[in-house]
Amino acid sequence: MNFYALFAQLLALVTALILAPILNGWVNQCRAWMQNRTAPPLLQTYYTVSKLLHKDALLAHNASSLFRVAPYAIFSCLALASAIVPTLSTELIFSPAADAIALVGLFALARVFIALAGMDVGTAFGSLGSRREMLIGFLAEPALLLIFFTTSLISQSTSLSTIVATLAHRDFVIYPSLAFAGVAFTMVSLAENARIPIDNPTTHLELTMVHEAMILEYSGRHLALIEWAASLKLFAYSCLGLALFFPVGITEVADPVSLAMSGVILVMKLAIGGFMMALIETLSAKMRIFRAPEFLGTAFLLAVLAMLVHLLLESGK
Amino acid sequence: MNPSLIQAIPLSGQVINLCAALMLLLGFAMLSQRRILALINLFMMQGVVLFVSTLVVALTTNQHHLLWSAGLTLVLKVIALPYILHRLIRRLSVKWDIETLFNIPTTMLVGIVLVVIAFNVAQPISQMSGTITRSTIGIALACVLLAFLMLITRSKAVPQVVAFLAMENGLFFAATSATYGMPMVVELGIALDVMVGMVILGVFFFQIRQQFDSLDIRHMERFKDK
Amino acid sequence: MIELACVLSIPFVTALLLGLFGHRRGAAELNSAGSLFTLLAAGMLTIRVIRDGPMTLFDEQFFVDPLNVFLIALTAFVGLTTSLFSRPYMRVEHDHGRLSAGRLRLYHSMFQMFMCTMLVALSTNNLGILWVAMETATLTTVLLVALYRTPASLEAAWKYFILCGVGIAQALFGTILIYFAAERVLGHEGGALLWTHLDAVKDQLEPTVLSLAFVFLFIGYGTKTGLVPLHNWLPDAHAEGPTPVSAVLSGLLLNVALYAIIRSKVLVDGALESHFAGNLMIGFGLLTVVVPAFYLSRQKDIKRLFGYSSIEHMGLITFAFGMGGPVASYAGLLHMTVHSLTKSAIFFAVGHAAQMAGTQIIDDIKGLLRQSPTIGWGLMLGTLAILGMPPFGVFTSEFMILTTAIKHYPWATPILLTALGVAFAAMFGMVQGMVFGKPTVRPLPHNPALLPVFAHLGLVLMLGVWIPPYLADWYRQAAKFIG
Amino acid sequence: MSQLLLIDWVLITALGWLSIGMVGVAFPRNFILNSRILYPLGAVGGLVLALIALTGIFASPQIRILPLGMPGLPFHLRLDALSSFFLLLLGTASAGISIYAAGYLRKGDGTAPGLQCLLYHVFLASMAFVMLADDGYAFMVAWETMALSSFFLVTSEHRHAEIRRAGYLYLLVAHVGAVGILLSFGVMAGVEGDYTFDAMRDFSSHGFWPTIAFLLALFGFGAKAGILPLHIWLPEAHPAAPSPVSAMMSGVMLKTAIYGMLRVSFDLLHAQIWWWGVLLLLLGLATALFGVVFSAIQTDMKRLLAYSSIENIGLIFLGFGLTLIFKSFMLPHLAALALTATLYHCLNHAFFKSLLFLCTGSVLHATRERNLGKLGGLIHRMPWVTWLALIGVLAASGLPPLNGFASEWLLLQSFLFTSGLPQGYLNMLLPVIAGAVALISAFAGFTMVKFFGIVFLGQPREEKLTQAHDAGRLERIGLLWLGVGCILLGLFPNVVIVLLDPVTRLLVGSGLRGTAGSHGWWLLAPISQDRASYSPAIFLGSIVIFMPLVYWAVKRFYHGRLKRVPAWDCGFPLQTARMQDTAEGFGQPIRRIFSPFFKRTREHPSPFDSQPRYLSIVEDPFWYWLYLPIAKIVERGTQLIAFLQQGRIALYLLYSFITLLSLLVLTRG
Repeated sequence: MNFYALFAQLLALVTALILAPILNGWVNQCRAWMQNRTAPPLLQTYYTVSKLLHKDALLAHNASSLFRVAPYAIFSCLALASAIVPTLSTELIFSPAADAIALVGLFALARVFIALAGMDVGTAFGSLGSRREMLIGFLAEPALLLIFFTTSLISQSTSLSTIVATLAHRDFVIYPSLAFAGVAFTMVSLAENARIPIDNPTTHLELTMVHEAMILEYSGRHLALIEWAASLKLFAYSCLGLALFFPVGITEVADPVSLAMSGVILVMKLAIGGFMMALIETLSAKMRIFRAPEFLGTAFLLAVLAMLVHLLLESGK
Repeated sequence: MNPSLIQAIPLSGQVINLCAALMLLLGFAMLSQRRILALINLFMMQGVVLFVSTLVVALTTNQHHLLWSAGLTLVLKVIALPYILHRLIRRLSVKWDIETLFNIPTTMLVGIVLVVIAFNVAQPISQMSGTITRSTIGIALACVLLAFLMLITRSKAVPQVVAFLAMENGLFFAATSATYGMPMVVELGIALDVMVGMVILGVFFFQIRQQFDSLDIRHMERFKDK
Repeated sequence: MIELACVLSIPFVTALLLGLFGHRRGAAELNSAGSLFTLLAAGMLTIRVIRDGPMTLFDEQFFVDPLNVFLIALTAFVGLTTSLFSRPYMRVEHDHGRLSAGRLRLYHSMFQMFMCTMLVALSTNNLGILWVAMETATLTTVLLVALYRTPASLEAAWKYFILCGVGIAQALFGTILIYFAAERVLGHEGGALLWTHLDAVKDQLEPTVLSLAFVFLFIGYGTKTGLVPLHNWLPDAHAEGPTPVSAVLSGLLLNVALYAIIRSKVLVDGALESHFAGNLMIGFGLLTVVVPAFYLSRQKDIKRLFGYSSIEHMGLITFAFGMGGPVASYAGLLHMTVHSLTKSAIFFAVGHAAQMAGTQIIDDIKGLLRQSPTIGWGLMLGTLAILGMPPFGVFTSEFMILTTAIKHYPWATPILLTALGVAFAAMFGMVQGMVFGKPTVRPLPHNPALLPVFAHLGLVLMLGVWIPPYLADWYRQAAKFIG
Repeated sequence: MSQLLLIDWVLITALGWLSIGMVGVAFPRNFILNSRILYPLGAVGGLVLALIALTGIFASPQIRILPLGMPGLPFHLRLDALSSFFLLLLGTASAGISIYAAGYLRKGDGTAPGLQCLLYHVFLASMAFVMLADDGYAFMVAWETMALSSFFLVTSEHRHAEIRRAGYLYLLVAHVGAVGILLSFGVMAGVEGDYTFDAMRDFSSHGFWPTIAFLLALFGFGAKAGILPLHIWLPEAHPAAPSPVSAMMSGVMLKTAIYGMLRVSFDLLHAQIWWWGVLLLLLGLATALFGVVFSAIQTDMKRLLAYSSIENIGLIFLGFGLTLIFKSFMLPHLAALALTATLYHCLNHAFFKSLLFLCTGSVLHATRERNLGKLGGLIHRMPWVTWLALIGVLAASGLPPLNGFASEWLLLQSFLFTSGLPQGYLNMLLPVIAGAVALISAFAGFTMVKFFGIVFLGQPREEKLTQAHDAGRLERIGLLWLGVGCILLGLFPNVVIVLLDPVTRLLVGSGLRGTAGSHGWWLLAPISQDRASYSPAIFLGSIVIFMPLVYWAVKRFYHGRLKRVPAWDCGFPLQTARMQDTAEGFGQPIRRIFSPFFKRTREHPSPFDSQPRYLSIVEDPFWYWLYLPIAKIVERGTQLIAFLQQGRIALYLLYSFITLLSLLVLTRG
């Protein structure tokens, strides 16, 4: 590992930590505009987080130590995840440490922790939320893995850096499989980030909540960490999608210039991506929880289709 | 058999053949007999025939131990067993007719078939038979099978025993007339067994009657797995 | 010479003594003592044979060779253990008033008489005497089966008597035929019924006559062995007689009848130069394995259940000898040994269990393990052993039989295995219900005789993991000699 | 023999176990002796065995012939890499379980402790002998002894009818399976009928015989492993058994079946046919899916774990099938990869599943309760068990950086590198199956969250749970052993791969040591680094660094103030513990999505019920589709045959008469 790699890694991490809440705010803003509402400020997430950090943490009597550990665990998992995803450069220290599968595992780890935390206090809504979260999770996770499989079949590797590198620096070939994979990925990331049509991040009607229901008991710094972690997750997913399906501008070499270059490109891509996401959320309506399996099942099938398409059309045999 | 052959056989052989024929006849008679006392008498007559044939064999092929067994037959089959049976019947007062499980004519027909089978089976033996009495094995077998049939068709205890003893007769006949007697030890043993068996059965009859107050073995069908 | 004389005379004398004093106290001890001396004599005889090989005695009327001497030893052993077991058993029966003193006398003397006939049948060289002994054995056991004089026992005894009597009659006819065929070769005084002589000239005997003779002998002795469809007397007799009698019936009588069949098979195969007898035995063996397996699951009476299981095992042994060859015959002999040991052990345990429960109905016997662990374990282990679970000896023999079958008669293997599987499902379910669960049984007034049970099971276990070398080559000789 | 070889030491250990059992049964009622001395001794035996096996893996095969057994076929024993690996598994797992059992054992009715001790150690020893056996007879003896001893252990609480039923079912299936194995040996022994494994290796059978042998072995070992549809005994027997025994059965005994299957299909049979692999693949897939779906809806914690064992066996068989496919297509390196994943998963499953079963044991002791609907909130009362169970749960749901993930990662890798098989369909099929594997492992996550959350988190659903006590000292040691094992196995995959190298070389003629070893202990890269790599050490390290950092930062720049308040009731004033999600509730979406899988009977309360009851029983369809029909057929057969036994003496005589006549005619004609 050379110095640049270390630098790039740190840079990627910091970028993630900084940009994530902004991306969240940006999406909300776009959505507000489209719905003719006055938009919250771009940095709203920062405000919320710092406000929560200043507040006291209220803890239910029944809350256990696991309940208190969970936020830190979730935050660090997702931070690590967003560090693994090649946002600016593909030359990262962590890239050998975790490939695509491990990344999915990391997301799953975070999910398990938040679900357990939801069940910990023992209110009706917490466990309800955890159940739904796990349901969505175990349907979304394999879809995500299958998407990765498609890409790794293309690039004969499961290491993210290699995948992105091959995808970014190929001479221009049309991969129909990637189209399917892309659609599937969008659906999965909507579901995973508690977005409409699966979940409504802004709702507080208990019976429709999923993510919010789990974190109902959290407050103060714990809630702050979780919010931040949520935005990190969104960021990681977006970057992942961009890196896989629009890998333009991600450098292989980690020298400052190209890093800055790719940073700019990244911001632009994120802006567009966030807008698209807001668009989707506005155009679609939230579905009943038992429609969710069908939704994710479709995503899973699309992913399978993508792989088959690859094997049929592109594997050359 | 054509006449020439009959000429070939000496008198003693002819007597034995006659006895064989009588045995068979008696076998059929027992098969068709409805009345129990008559049955016992028939059995006794079979014993007599057996005794005669054994005697003839003993005299022609002067084997002394056959004389013994002839005497044994006389004592056992002609005197002792019928006597015991008669007493039993008087004591148990079971003089009624025997109802058979199948009607008599069918039984007779089956009996004929059996005889045919028996002769057919015994044929090779008769071919190689060195003794002057050729067909006796076949007839003995036929007697055994007929007795077996009777055993199956009778539904009372006493006739069954008679049938059992008739079967013993057939065997005896085979042993003595066909093969000119087995070693003495064996015959004594056989006779002894028959005797003891008879005694035991006699005891049994009383037990059975006492328990089932009848000697109809159709009461004894309790053990079944269906 | 002297040993055999002892082996044969001790039981006879004991029987006479018991016939006189059998109702006095101490009869059971006398019974056991007699059996013990018989066993000692048998042991000496065995040693003698091991030392100087086969011999014929009493102007050739008797003989001992590897085949029968081990059966003699086995018979004497099982006789001893059974007499040991019957002591407390009969005491309980007496206390419950099911047996009068007179009946006890009858029981004791007939038991010894039965042992005597068994030993004669095993050791005689004369097919006629063999027949006589078998018939006498039938008579004595008829008396034993009818010991209780209940309607059920009388019915069982009656069926036993008629069916076996008729069967035995066929056997006599077979014997006559053999004599008939033999005296033309051996002459009149040439001991035409002496097995050794017959064996010597068997290739000159007339084949057709011998095959007919074998049919009769097979039917006759097969009835006593309990081959399907001649078996119908067996479950009744096992269920209704006193348990020691069931034990010796299963453990000894069936073996001896089978022994007679084997003897005649040797002759007939020698004469026919064909596999006629073998095929016959294979066919009936298979039938006898399959049919009882399906009966088992319908049984209500525990002793009846094990009666059917004995039939099944006899079928297996018959099948083994039918296949012939060193391995299969070896396995058959081994299976004879382990089966009679295990089955008699099971009957001992069952007898005590039935006395504890006061009934033989399976559904009314529960929780033996809690009430009396030793009996419970005895029954459980015995059943597992008889079902062919390693490390018990039954598994060894079944393994050999099955593997030989796979090699020579592959088509038969699935049939055998299905039957064994069905038997396992049926029997184990019932026995588990009896051994486990909440107890419905009362403890016994006298402490039960468990030495026999565990002695037998111990032996079976030993045979499962280690067969003593001399025993092994003894089996081997016998197997070679059966062919 | 001049000096003692390794195999002798293995034998000595096994005999040691047996003698421990003997001592135990000599003093059946002596509680202290049994629990405090003998079981710990047994644990020591396990450790010793593990050490021997560790060296045995790298040693050359060793052979012993005991003067016991059948005439002409004495017990042949053989210690090679494969058996050593499984002995290692046995030793390590049993060490933990035995020490736990020492603490777990209570004075109670049921089997006497001494007898239990005997059975338990006979069970251990027989498993060791299964691994050692080198001829059909010795194998069968050890195998059936294993089944018997475990049966008696399962039925040690035999007063309950359902436990008797479970035991009966278990032994029956085991016995039928054993018959299959015996037949398979018979086929492989061939015409010479020599039952030593050496002879089977040399005997080159051809045509369809190898296939028949393979299928028979699959039937036999599948019955023990719990492959669909022979799994039926597993969810019955595991809950019935005392917890250490269920841990032993699920963790180790199921693996003996895998061992046997490996032995047969790679060692004894030479040529593998590719569709064997496909068959195993599909069977494994069906089993895993079935297992995980059913475990998700269970309401009894041990049944839940039992079904999850079925799922893991399914995964193992998936890897197995893949190995067979690669081997048959002459791709030794990929075969080695798949086989490594398989064996690795065996080891991992042994650890985390035993851990979880032992945790349920402690819960059982503390609460006398197996029903998930009556547990909850135990984290406050029994923190030790809870946190160790958390390790097991994370491992079981295949999450990094624990061991479950490592093996599943390898498995997925071996699925992904399949392009280039001569079979076009396989190239299509395998990645899709990989997707299914992903689904299964995610599903396992769902199940495990349900298990852990409902048992340990939330509020106690019953009053008595507030008196629950944590595990005792010995129990903790056992749990710790296994938990730490889970973590270490997860952290150092390369070490395990190096361990597995000789085994894979023995079976498929290639190993991962060269490639995987080249990146140092911290980086797992089975093929090459830029192709796929995973480093649990960095992974865990970074999380472990990150968490305190964030914690410290928050504390440092803001504050650590904390207030305890009642939980927010969302405006519903009376929130009781009964309002939490029950096990049924948690499983409800699964019941809904996978409804065709189940055979369910349900009662919904009508709105007018005075005492509304909701009843929903979900049963195993195989029981109704497969087993009951078979039972019916046999029943019918008995009815037909029993018709012969009419009780009429005339009829009986007729039988013999007809037999006689037909035989006579037969001989003459």
